[in-house]
Amino acid sequence: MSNINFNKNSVMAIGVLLVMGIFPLFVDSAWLAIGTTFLVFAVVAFSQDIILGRAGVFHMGHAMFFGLGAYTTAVLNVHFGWPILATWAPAVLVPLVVALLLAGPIIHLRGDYLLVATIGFNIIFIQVLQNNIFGITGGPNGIFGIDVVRVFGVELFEQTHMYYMAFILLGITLFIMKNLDQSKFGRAMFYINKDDVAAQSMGISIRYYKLYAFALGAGIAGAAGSMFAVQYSAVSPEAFDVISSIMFFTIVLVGGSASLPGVLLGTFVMFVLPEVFREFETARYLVFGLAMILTMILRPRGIWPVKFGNIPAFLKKDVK
Amino acid sequence: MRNMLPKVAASVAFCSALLGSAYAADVVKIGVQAPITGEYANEGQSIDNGVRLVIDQLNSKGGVLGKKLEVVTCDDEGAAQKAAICARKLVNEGVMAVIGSYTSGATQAAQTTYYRNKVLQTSDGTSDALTKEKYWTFFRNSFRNADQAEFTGKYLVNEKKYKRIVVLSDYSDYSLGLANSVVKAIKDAGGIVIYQGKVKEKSQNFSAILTKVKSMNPDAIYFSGYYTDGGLLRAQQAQLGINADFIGGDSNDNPDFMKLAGASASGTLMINFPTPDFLPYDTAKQFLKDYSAKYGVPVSSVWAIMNVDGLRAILYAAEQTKSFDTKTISTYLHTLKDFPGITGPVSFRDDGERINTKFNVYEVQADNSYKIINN
Amino acid sequence: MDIFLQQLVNGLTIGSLYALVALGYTMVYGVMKLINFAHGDLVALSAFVGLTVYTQIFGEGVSSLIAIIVVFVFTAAIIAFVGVLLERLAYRPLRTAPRLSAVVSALGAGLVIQNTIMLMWGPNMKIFPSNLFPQTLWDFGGVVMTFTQVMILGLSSVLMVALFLFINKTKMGTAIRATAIDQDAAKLMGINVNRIIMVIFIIGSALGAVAGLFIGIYYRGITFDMGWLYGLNAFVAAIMGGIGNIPGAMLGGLMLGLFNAMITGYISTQWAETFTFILLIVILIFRPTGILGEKVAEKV
Amino acid sequence: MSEYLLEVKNVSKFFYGLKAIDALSMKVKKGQIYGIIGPNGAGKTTLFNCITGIYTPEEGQILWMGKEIKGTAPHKIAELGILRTFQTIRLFSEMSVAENIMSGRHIKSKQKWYNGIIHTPAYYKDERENWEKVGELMEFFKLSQYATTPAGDLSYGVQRKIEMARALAAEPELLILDEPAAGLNENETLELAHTIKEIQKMGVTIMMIEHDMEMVMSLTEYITVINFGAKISEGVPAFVQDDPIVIEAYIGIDDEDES
Repeated sequence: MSNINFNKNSVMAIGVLLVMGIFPLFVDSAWLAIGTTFLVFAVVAFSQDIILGRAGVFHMGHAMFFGLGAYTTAVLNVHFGWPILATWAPAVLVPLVVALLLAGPIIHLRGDYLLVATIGFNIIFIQVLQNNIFGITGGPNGIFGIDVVRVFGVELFEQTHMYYMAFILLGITLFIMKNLDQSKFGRAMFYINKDDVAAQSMGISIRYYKLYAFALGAGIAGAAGSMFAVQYSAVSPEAFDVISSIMFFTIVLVGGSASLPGVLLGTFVMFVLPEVFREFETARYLVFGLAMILTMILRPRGIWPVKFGNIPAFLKKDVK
Repeated sequence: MRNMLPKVAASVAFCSALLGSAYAADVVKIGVQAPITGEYANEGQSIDNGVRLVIDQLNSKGGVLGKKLEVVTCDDEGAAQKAAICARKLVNEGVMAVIGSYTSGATQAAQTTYYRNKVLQTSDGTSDALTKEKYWTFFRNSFRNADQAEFTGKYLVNEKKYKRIVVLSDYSDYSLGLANSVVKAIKDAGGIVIYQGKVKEKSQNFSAILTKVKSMNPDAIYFSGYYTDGGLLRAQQAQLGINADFIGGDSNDNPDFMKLAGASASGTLMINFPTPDFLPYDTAKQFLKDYSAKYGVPVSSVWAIMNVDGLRAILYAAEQTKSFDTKTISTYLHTLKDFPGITGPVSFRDDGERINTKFNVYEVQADNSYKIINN
Repeated sequence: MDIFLQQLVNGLTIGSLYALVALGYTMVYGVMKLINFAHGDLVALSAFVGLTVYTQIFGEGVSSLIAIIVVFVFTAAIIAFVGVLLERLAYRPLRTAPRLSAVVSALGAGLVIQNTIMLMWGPNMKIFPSNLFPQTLWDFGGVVMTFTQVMILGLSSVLMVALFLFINKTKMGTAIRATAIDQDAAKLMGINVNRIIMVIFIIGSALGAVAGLFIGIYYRGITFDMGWLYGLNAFVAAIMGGIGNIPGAMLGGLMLGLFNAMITGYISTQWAETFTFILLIVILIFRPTGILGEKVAEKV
Repeated sequence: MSEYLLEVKNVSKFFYGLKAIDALSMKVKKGQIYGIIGPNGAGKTTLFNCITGIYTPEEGQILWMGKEIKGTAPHKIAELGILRTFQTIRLFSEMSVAENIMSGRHIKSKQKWYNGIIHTPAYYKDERENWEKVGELMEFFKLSQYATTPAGDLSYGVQRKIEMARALAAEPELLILDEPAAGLNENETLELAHTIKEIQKMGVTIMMIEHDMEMVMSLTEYITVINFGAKISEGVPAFVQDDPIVIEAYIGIDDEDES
């Protein structure tokens, strides 16, 4: 084992990034669109994983933060004429602040009670969008005609551009995930998740780290939302409803909580495969449901479970 | 396990390459973007069937301008986000024109993509917003909400002389837009709207809002949403003993409305474009006969036929201009006058709006048949 | 005043449907600590099965007491069987797995049931005949009640009282309560936990089936995906009352129905859901385990 | 500044109206090994839970270096320097031994909030120092060979050691051990006693609950005996050992004086 472990992960990560990087050269624009959405969803899944897989908070309303990012970009761009680039920071900050405000009062709730509270937030969010609050969310049909990204006068409107923007976003997300895992913040989340009483007794504030997870997760989801809005040049409430939240929730658990390859694989299985099997039409969700049950029975910790023991090489010298 | 991801990714890339391979050039592709599954499956399947019927008939006569036509269908489930994916998919398939979708929301979500890729689109969506952008690629084969609303407002106030009107809608852009226009039209005609409310689609339990309506003692309830909710609203209205006429907007016009409303369906008024059975034209009768013969069921509603008319108009324009160039066809269509459609004469304005529509008011009879009561 | 009473009747009717469904959630949760996300879809399935049983055995247009009894008993039995099957296939293999794995399995099972309905009955709305129950209508000085409403209120009260007595007064009920408190201890006391869980699924599913049939008969139009709507509302009701607590589910269901009717009637239709969830969240902030839920002290 | 590190004054804790601890008082001096004994169910662990903030006692005072800490959140108590082990081992069982011990470094780590997102030179220094400390502790407890092994896969005795290493990683002032010898064999118990002495030499004050009388009597400097939540005796081991009340309490409910 020893320090080869690090290299194995890196080789794998580089391999995946390489394949994803050259993917556009081989496919047409429809698949490129699916590929782009895959990248965006993977980012959302990772951000959900911070809250659910790492901090262990039963959070089933994540599509809300994804949607907040998307709507922030859409509203600022369409109604206030901000260039897309300028909306990126608010698209991260708005969900982040909202996450702190909403999660604050309910963070002490136990598992399932918190789960239904987060579903509640998501449903309220959708109703706010549908009721066209302040006349800026565009009601049930959402907001159309979102601009493209312009950098130094160059318009990035082609599907390939979208793809690589999403690709970079995923890269940044993976970078953050890696940094999180190797910091006291990421570790604290795991400790809370595995045994909250022991974690507290080690001086870890449950509230602080759960909120930290919420804020970070919401911020990343917001960035993904902004990308999503630009990709489709439109946002509408149904993309961010509870059903989507359940999808992100499931992606993490089917793939493997807190496992980077697991979550990536989960996104692939839950989002790309249904697109591949579109031909099966109506039966596909039936097969899909069966697959969810089977996966959990055969691999209760997900397809690719997380592996702990990510410690510096010098500590492994005595490991046999 | 470690190598699985790259492998899977590579096989996906391979599959997609196959999917995207080039097609023979002597085939012209027509796309159908419609809700084949989901809530509006009924309508979506009818659109698909109708389009395929027309194309089959044309192909058996040698196609159009010597080229065979091929239909490519994409299921948008009536949802905006799926519609956006469908749009890219159909564009990628190289379709010349897209028929659909059924709902305004799904149509609008796909509109920009078709426009950017110079693909013609014709839809029965009635939302005013669809022609707002004035895309040269878009043609509405039905009518605007605004036209229907104007007719409705005048009819309710001037003909029926209602004094206390309640207007209900659901949350969809279409229904809400129509309701708002109707409220305005009623006011313009000098009438009074005592309450405007919204119901949640498919929520089934409308007794709370109807009880509230009951306390206002209305003489007419107008509903701009879909038949799935309209039928139930009518049934629950009767249960609560609210003595008011029920007037449904065009989307209530479906046989299921009568089933849902049960005994209380009788006496309901509906305002719509002529329904299939009432189309007086020979082409209509022939088409409906062919359709029933081929699929064994009648067309679900007039909407599917409107879409078929959209398709026929586009192909007619192709024949007239001897071209499949979408810009050429579009230019021709923008001045099209009285093309003999199944749903009546088809004429377009330069913003893609179908003009000169005529509305009917039907009263549901005790045996659930329709009787035209205007004119 | 009559408007208020009418809203009360409206709210209690829908509320008792929620309560019936919520009982299924709460009983399963009480014993297995699992949110049975497939429960709402079982309710939907029951409406479809009921419709088919009715039209196949009696044909449309027949309305008799026997028809009603046969439809209810037959459907409840089928759904109870499906419920037991569901537990065997999707939940039992996961009893020792991490809790969330079972939740995903439940979500998958819901998807399976929903799409089975769609494949068997089609994606379009199916409609219950209007004459299964007499269309009788009573007007109590402006407050209208239909025969169906009376049946819903009556039968669900009877069922709830019966369940309450069963849980509190019978040996099996005691065993269920014991299993809910501590499964391992119950096992040591010689209680067959598998059998208890089976009973739980039979009762929960059958109650859900009754609710599903009432939804079909009362609202007439049924769609393959309607389970989600009722499932979510009932789940919220169960949480409000304190999930795992049987009187809590009843209370939660009725409260939710009433609150919804009053909000819609007096405050706003379009913000009704928002108000409902704000109420839920406020309840949870002040009572983190629901209204009747007991605070569980963590053993350290 | 009080001469005592920890003072428990008349503390009472109720569960559902029943008194789990009844007006308990005790004083722990800096550098002591302080023993708490008593029959099962006497309220010893409840007392520890009150000191470490998991429970808040209804009555009385808990003073840490003269300052009231009753009602303080558990993680704040740990930050003050009071660390503990658990009677029923509570490790992060899926995580490696090294990661388990690293959790004790949490309060000593100086990483800033943004270090969870981006790493700075200060972060690398801090991270390295903390892992080195973990390495030292693994050597001290002879755990180095298990560095990457999931804690849950190891034997009971090793798990006890990990728990102690984890608490010690936080460089506590006061280390609270809840039945550290439970489930250990004779050799392991001897080793444990030696380790506890070593820890004391590092300047750490120790409070322990233990049933192994031999170990308690040989290790501790002062003992409080609890029965039914109340103190029945206290004093140096030799005194307590011969106190008739204690003998009576133990004979009355004689379950395990040797194990």
